[in-house]
Amino acid sequence: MISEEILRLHNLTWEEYERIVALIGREPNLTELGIFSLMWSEHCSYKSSKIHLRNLPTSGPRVIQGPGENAGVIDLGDGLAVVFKIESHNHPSFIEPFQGAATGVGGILRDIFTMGARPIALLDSLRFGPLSDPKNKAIMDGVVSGISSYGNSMGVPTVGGEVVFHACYSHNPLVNVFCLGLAEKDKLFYARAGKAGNAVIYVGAKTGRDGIHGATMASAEFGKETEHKRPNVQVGDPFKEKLLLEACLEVMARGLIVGIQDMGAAGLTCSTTEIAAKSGTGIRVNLDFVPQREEDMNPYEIMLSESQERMLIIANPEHVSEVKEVFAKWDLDAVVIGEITQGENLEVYFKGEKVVDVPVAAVVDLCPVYERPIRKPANQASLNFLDIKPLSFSQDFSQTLLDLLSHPTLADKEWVFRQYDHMVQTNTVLLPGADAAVLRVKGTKKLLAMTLDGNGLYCYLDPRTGGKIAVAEAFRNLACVGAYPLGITNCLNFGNPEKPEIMWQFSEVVAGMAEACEAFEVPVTGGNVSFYNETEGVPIFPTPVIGAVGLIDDYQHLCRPGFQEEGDLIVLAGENKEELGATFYLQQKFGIERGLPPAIDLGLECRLHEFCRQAIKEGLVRSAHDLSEGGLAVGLAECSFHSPEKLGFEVKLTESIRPDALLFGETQSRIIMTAKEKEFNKLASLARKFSVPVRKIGRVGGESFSIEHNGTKLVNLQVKEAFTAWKNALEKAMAIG
Amino acid sequence: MKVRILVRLKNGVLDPQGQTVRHALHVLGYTQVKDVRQGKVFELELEGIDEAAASRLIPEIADRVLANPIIESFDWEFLDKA
Amino acid sequence: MKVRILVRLKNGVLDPQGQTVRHALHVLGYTQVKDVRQGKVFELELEGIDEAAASRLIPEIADRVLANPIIESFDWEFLDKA
Amino acid sequence: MKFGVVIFPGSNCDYDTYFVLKEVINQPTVFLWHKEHSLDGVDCVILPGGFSYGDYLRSGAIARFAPIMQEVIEFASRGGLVLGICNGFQILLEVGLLEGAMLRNKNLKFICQHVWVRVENNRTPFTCLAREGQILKIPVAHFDGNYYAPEATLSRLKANGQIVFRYCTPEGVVNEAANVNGSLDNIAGISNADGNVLGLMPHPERAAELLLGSEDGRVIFNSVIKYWEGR
Ligand SMILES: Nc1ncnc2c1ncn2[C@@H]1O[C@H](COP(=O)(O)OP(=O)(O)O)[C@@H](O)[C@H]1O
Ligand SMILES: [Mg+2]
Repeated sequence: MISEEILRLHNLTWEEYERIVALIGREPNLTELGIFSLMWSEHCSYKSSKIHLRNLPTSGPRVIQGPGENAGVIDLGDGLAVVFKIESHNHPSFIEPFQGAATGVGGILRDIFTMGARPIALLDSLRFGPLSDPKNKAIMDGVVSGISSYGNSMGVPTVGGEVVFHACYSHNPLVNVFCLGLAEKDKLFYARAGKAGNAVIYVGAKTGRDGIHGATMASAEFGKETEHKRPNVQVGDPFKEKLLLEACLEVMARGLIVGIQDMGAAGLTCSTTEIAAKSGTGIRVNLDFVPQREEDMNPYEIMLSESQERMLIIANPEHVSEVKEVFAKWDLDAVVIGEITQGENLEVYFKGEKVVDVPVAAVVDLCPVYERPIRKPANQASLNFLDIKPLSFSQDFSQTLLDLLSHPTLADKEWVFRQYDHMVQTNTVLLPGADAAVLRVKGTKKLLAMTLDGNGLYCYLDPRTGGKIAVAEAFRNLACVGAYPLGITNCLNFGNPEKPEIMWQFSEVVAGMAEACEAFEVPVTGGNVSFYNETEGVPIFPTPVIGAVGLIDDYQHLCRPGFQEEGDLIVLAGENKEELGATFYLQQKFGIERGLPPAIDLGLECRLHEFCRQAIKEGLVRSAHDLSEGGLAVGLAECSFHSPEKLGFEVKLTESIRPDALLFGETQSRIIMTAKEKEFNKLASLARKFSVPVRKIGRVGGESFSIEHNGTKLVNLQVKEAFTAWKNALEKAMAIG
Repeated sequence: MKVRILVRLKNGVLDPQGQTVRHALHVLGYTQVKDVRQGKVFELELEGIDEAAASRLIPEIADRVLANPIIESFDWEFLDKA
Repeated sequence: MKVRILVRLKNGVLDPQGQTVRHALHVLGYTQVKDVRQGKVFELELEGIDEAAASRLIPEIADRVLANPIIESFDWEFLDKA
Repeated sequence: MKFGVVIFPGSNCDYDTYFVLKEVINQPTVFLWHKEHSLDGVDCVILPGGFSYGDYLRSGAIARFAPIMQEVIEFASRGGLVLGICNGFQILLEVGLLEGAMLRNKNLKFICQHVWVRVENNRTPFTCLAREGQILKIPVAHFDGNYYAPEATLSRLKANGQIVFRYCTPEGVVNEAANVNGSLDNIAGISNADGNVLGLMPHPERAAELLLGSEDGRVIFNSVIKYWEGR
């Protein structure tokens, strides 16, 4: 009865089907097949990525929960823990930008509060095609308003993120949302069933035919037909989720529940089977009790629905009435739909009939794991070949700098974050725009720092180095505000894993990330993999996005990126080298996306961060800002834009390298600091202790940017002009007409 | 010439607005209200165009700009053809 | 029984949404659209109530809940009286 | 004096406001639940910011019907102090304790940023510690803050000194450039005729600690305390 066609529609291979038959000892019915297809989809099972992800370091003294639960958990001290995770909602955001992004926010929030944590911060990493195309503009507009609508309504501030533009994301935007929550260390909750006889309680929104096949959709490559054949799109209800959040935290605080699991991409299927599998129990549910929004829903639809704003709670039967009272207080449904059993199966009843009876372990844990073939792309060597000698470097550098600063990727992102409530909960100490978002932890002296970082072009040209740099850059951002990293989460956005070239990129990126994490001794506590980011066979750049969380023990040791005072010394920590491959400058000025990304020395990078934090702690530096895309010239300009009084600078350089490489090269391991003249000697001797090169390169002040190279003036630009260009670029690009 | 375009969520698509209004009406005692769907209305004033052309134009505008065809459908009518 | 209620900004109250839609339409070349006003539509399903009672109920609901009389006015009609 | 912060479903600045009153200003403060009929003996009721009922119908349109609002109306009519912040302001407008209405921001986007407002009347219980013309740096975060009132209402508000805050530049100039959301006459906050009910769009509770960038919002809470103590 199960045909090839049905298998194809469920994205299952014949081999996978045979495995299902072997595991359950018979042919599955359609509902059972649907259940397997969801749980064995790439999205839920990580079947292609698992063997690579195992290489990431996941343990450390502060780790309370590594990968494997809804979110990772790190010990913060003072009896507190931070719970954080990142998720992608790329495909849904392409199909319906507003709802796709909004429900992405809803999903990651549920992952956090399912663990017993109150979400205190959201960050979003966004990638779109060029805004010259109205379609991309509409996608961006929808995505940003969707995030704004959901996050603002929930009262969770969106405090940071990144927005990057490149043609490869034109029909495949990347929408990765990160959330961090705060919990009491001894009051964390997990997907646990407890003992047989415990009640299975459905809470939250009613079930409709939303996104049936959504999880399967997220794992299928995009083709032209997606433009027309749109699957059932889910609509988010942030108001309901806000009630759900409060009600869930209340039943947890009152100790009324045993376990809890959100109904995310795979709805009832995922929540029921995972809770049982993690506790080694069985579970029985009766679909007749599931609150339904639409008429005549069949078991297949009810089990596979992706309706949002729902949770599954396990409670001792004695507590059921109290749980119901709490939910009623918040005007929400809470319905007992089944119980935990002594067996090992998921049993589903519908209108008196048993419609599903499969071992939960088969569904959750016995999905095949693939070691997919890996091949380095044939053109990789030619991609990496770059001769910069023929490229002219006689140009108007002031104009080039102005052009870079007004490119949407480097321009001010205020158009985006002004739409996000970034101050609600009154914890935001460093507002969006800085190297990392910084939040205070009420009742302690601590500050938390968070950042999202990724660079697709680096990973495209050298995935291993790109993976290392993504981690290093995230930590550099933390170091610049004075924070040391606690852990990372990551979102790996790649093309079709069935292509050996994509799997090569994937394995290299993960290896690079692993190497960097080991060098810094920082654990990976979770993440998410998004494959099949291709349109008509053309993949996006391999784009890992790192979500790094850091800590500043005392709020007095916070540092800001902007210049503070006229006359302060500008100090460069690190060295300028002639590295132009993979730079934003080459891409923008010459249309070149070749060569190798800058080299990275992880040892130096670690020492640089240690030095930077120590210098901040000792009060030797007044501002710090890391150098990344756009290099030294762009970095200096940003220090000026972030200074309260928009102070200019005068910088003199003496390196014997090409002037354009000096200004716009993206050599790693560099931080721009400012210091009082009288502190420089102390700063320099501290740097020596860490074997980090430091050097005075100029002074803060004046109303212009001035950069001189061995007596030649390279840049001479009015701060006002540069600031206006940088400030208005995105707004202009997004204006209608 | 005036036209009115009604844009509504497609059947089956969750309507949090309508549901919230319905809940509020029930709490206020208006329990006769079984269901509420909320949508948008646009009233357009057209000029320099005849009825036939308008009949082609309006669906195009509605589909491209006023409605989100993925989750919404629309209806339209002339209010006056002057 | 089904009723439809249209809620619109009063004349004289600035309608930024309508203005933005109009601008967007002009940019797309739909210059025949001289003016746009945007409002809300509510479709209510009623039960256990007769026509006369509904005719009293609906204006009450619209005035009390659905529209803000300072800035909005409303119209309503039966869609079917079954 | 005792403050009460009302929690509506969808309120999300309830705890922030409570925190500032209780932990920063050190005043006895309680939460009030929207389904209750008691104000628990508080001396000042605060309707906090957020998205009551998702703001799905109109901002504040459904919260105005909450049982507790009957008590708030009664309390206000007896001269009780009522402060509505952001969504709280919108609720006060919807329920008729304040005059006018809110339209969508002129740019049709949610706006979150620091703004400057000028104290136009310091003879209210909420501004008695401020100088007239004092400039306060306080953040806004709203979608519907574009204040509107019919002409007759506006003239009355002006004549009675009910316009308490106006959006201005950092230097204190009230002009179109400073008018973030398109409000009529740059209005950021108004009071009722008796001055015991105030609504404002900016969030003073977000500007009560230097660590967060401004302490200017405290003058509003401190004024209330001063007024109440000198009653
Ligand atoms: N790139 C990654 N690195 C480390 N762990 C990962 C990565 N991707 C996914 N994981 C982990 O695998 C587990 C399953 O992920 P996922 O299916 O996204 O969770 P959920 O069911 O909550 O959506 C999670 O604990 C997640 O943290
Ligand atoms: Mg989850």
